[in-house]
Amino acid sequence: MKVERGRDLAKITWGSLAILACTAAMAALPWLGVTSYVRTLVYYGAYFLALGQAWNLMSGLTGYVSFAHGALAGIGAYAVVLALNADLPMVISLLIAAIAAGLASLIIGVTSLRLKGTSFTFATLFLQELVLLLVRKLPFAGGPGGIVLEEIFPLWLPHVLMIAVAGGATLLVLVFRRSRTGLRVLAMRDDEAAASAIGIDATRVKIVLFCASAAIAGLTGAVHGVFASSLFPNEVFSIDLSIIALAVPLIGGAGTALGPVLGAVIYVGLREILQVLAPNLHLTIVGVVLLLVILFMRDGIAPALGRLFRLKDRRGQVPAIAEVRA
Amino acid sequence: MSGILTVVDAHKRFGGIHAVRGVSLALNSGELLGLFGPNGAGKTTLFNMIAGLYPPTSGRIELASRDVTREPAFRRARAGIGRTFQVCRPFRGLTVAENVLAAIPPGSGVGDDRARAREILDAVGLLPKAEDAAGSLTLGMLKRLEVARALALEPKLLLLDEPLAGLTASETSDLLGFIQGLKARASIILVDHNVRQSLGVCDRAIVMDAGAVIASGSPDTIRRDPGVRRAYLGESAA
Amino acid sequence: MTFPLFLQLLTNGLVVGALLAIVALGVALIFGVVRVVNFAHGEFVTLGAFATYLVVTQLNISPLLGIPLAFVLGAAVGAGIQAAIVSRAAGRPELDVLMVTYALSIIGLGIFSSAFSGDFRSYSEGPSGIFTLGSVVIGLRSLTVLLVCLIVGVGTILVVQRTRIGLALRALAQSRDSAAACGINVPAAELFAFALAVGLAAAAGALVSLIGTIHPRVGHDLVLDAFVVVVLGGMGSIGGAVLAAIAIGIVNAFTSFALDDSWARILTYCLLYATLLLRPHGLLGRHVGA
Amino acid sequence: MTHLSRRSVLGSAAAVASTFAVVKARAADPIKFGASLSLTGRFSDSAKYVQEGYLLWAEQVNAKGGIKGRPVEVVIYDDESKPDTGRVLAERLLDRDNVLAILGPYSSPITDAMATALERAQVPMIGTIASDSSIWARRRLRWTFQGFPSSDFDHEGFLKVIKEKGQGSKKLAIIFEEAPFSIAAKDWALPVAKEMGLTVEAFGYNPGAQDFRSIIERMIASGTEMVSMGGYYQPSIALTRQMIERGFNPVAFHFIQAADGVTKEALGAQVEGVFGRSSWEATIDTPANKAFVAAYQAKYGRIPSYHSAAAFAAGQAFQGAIEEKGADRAGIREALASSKIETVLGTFHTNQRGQQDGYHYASTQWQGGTSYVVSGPSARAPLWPKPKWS
Repeated sequence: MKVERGRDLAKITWGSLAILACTAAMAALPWLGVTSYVRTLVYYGAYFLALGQAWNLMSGLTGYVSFAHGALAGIGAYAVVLALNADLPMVISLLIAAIAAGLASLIIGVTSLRLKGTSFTFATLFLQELVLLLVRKLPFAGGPGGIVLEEIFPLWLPHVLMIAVAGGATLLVLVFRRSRTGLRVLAMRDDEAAASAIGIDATRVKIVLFCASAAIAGLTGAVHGVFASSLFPNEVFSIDLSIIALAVPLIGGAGTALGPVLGAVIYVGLREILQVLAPNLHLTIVGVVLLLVILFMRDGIAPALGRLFRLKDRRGQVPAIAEVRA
Repeated sequence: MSGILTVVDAHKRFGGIHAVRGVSLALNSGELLGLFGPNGAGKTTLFNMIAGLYPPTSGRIELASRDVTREPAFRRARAGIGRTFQVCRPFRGLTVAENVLAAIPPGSGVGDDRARAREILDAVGLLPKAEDAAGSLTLGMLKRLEVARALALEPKLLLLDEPLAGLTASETSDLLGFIQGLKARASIILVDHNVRQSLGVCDRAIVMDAGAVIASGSPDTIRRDPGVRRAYLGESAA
Repeated sequence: MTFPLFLQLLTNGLVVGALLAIVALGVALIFGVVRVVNFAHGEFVTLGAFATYLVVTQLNISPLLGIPLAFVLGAAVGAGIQAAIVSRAAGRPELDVLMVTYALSIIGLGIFSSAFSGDFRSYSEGPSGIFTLGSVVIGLRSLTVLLVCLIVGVGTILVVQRTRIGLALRALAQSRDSAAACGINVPAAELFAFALAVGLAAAAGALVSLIGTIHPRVGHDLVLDAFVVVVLGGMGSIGGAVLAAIAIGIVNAFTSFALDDSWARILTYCLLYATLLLRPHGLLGRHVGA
Repeated sequence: MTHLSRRSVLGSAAAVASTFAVVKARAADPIKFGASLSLTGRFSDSAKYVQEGYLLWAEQVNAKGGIKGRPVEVVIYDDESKPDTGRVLAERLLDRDNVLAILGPYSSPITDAMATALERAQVPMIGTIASDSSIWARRRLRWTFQGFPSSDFDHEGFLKVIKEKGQGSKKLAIIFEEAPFSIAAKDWALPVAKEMGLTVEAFGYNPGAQDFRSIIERMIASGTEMVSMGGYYQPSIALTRQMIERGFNPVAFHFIQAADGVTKEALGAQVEGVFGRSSWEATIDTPANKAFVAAYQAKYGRIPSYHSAAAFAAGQAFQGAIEEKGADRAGIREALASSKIETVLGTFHTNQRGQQDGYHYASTQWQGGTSYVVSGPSARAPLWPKPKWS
């Protein structure tokens, strides 16, 4: 057992260092003379990764599928623009955005997290629509015309911020899923009844996780709000963003820390390639990739690759509880 | 010897857990076989393999000389394996009569099937409750309902998974009497974790522990078996 | 509000609610029997709408004939998809199964968008004119929709409530293991349920094409409302979904009249969250165990 | 009903043509323009017409020896109708393709998204189909110009017809979508209509709405005589059909998309007497317009839609700007901000915020199966009242 912990610790340490190094390198891009096209791609990669990790923290670890992460990011974007326009400093504004998204997540969490996963999924699915309707009706949120950030910030600011959020979220998932609570949450995903039996307050854990996950989504949306600087409700609260938030970790490997990184790279790459090769089929192909990964790789590309290269580790492992139940 | 069920060297692994380790058994027609063992002995796993909930990792299962090892549960049910569940799983939203009707092979006509369902309900003493929702029955009645459902299949083999669990003393003796009466209709395997309770009604018995058979034979042989005594002493000490 | 106006709004709401009910019935059937939230259900509605559009405009067939054609096409496609794709994910964690239908939805949306472009299409063939009953005015197209929904809806409910196949479906919805133990052919029953539900969706699509415009997102938009209704009706309860659909259709007609349709939708969603919080088994539902 | 097959064949032909234009890049230092169009997704259909207009313009310019002797090249990508993709494509067009200026995308949100990137990079863009002038109202855009008649004036033409022909009809209903352009148009029209002595009611609906029955009941309840619908095409058709089904016959009915040819397909004979508004008509009798229509018909085999005309006009506006101030970004910006440039849409001119004030809508009406211009000199007389639904 001790050895296990030791190896875990080493993994966490090296993983964290690698993430920090990557984050630093990516964040330094604006000063390294790469073209703004590459920078934009990296920015969007980080944006999707941050969203994906936010989703991963909740849905990847608990198995409760959220369709609300696009809307939560949208709430963050709106909050940051309103706060900055009210002349609040950047740090406070970002904090407000994270809190706003966290509070919104409580509505879903409290209403549906006591229930089965399907209820939660529905509750998240409708949040999108409800927030969109409300925002269009609220005068202070600009109504249907949306809102504009009065000050246009230099591009390096959202760039650095977004990469920091993406790196931080990845680090958080890496450390959390190997923590005591994290392991319990994973146990809960496989068998909630069993997890309750060993003394996990499943509902509370889920609500807290969802709140944290929403705060990260809100922060991500806020940074993107600074980047985009002009928000239309129909675009900010469109289901597309929620799809990306779940496609990125699912393709890469939901419930793992590094899977979404791979997922974000694949997603952005695929999109750019298809842009030129088969613009008409982009949506279809993303769907097909998602379907194939779910049907044939189960837990995503990263774990599948891991199994391919380290077959030894796989043997003698304790079986997944789902298998036992089957 | 007319064998109803033959299990040959059945194993079941769930990943690293070896739940059933090479169990073989044979059941003759009209026989009531007791299957005993402490919790976690592998009884239910063996049961589920026979019923077809999942296939064995290795080994063979034959029903009346027909290899059913790889057949899904519903096909085995049609071939004549009726079962009850340890934790009752009635169709709660359906009426008692509909519960039984669901298991009657679609036959001559809906009217005939309904009459047949009532006949079976009468046999288990649930006819007065026929139009009630199954969810409203007491535990003892639910157990009978599950038996009725299994009987509707006109089974060659009845698998009763801990039918006595949770019942009061009088319900227990009622049900045991009822089960004995069923021998005329089908061969039976009766699972119980408590040897003493139902050994008396069995023609033959098998005792399992940790996935393997530790004793088998007539009720008397089982009673005298030192291994069985040890297993049960161990259980009660724990 | 005058009484004629009341009746008119009631009728209007009924048309919208009836159409929604057919879609929701399919969603509830699949959810109840196959245990799958079919996110691709809307794409099957779109399929029916485009199929009808094509037979009407290319083959000069009446849209009324397009309704059974769409049903058959939908049932065939649904059976194929259930057998080839959805059944593969059976028994896997909820997240996986959810994502399978979700991916199917994205694929369907992509295919429709690239095959038909984002165009809004419609045709003027088929019944036209007005039917007046007392003070209530209803277009013949809407009346057709209402009647077809009534026939199809009652027919489906009769199949589920009165036939042996229906009994098998209801049994399966209550307990999978017990159903198998009762000799019910589980894969076949699931296939039947899925095919029937998708057939209904496609038929609903044909009806949508009759009274609305046809575009790649037409079903996608409708199915979100169907999900609302399924939750309100108690997830998986077919009767609950139908009642909730009709209720929502009518209530929305009145709230849209009194306020506007945005507020009507906001109120619907608030009702939805309140239901999840206070009556998670639906507005009318009792607790039905697994 | 050859609508479908015709459209899809042409769609693929256009896609091939655009690739070809990229490959064909000539050695002689071309002037490059970039465009991000919604070739897939919600706006794909109309965006293809825009693409056709851009390509035709480039072809025509090159056939006449280019702009100041330099050939023109248009690089087009697909933004899938998503603003985020538009942002990436803006960077791609500037960085990888080194375009001089941007020909606008199809929808307003994408125009707005790209405008942010272009403000930073200081690259001029013409919002080709951006009728929504709220993009320029909500913030100051220095590098993006509206290249389409402003949506603020959506109801203007119909109000003019009422003024001339109204014959005592007083009750007007304006229906608007809860979208900025539609709200702005309603806000413009309300005081004007009141000043005309009309009683006006405004009814909003949710974007994506299919069901207008409740609004119709409200109009009937309040005795509405004239209806002006300021939303998108699809809801307009839904509204019309439900009005027909309800037997609600206003004296006059206008919806802003009615002049589209597809309206007739959707409504059949019921289209008779419906008013619309038009940013451009193939029948406009100027030599430049005639040449454009002829060239388009020769290339694509049908009458161009206003999308193609606006796209062609955007190209012409850039051409005029470059001819006046040279092929540099600041010069182009200056010309677009102040000059008057003749295009097939009319006289391109923008106000201080970059909003179009040179182009105007004409009022149209369906008469005998054809949509005619019914405002301005040499126009046909409008049919009033509208014949009842048949």
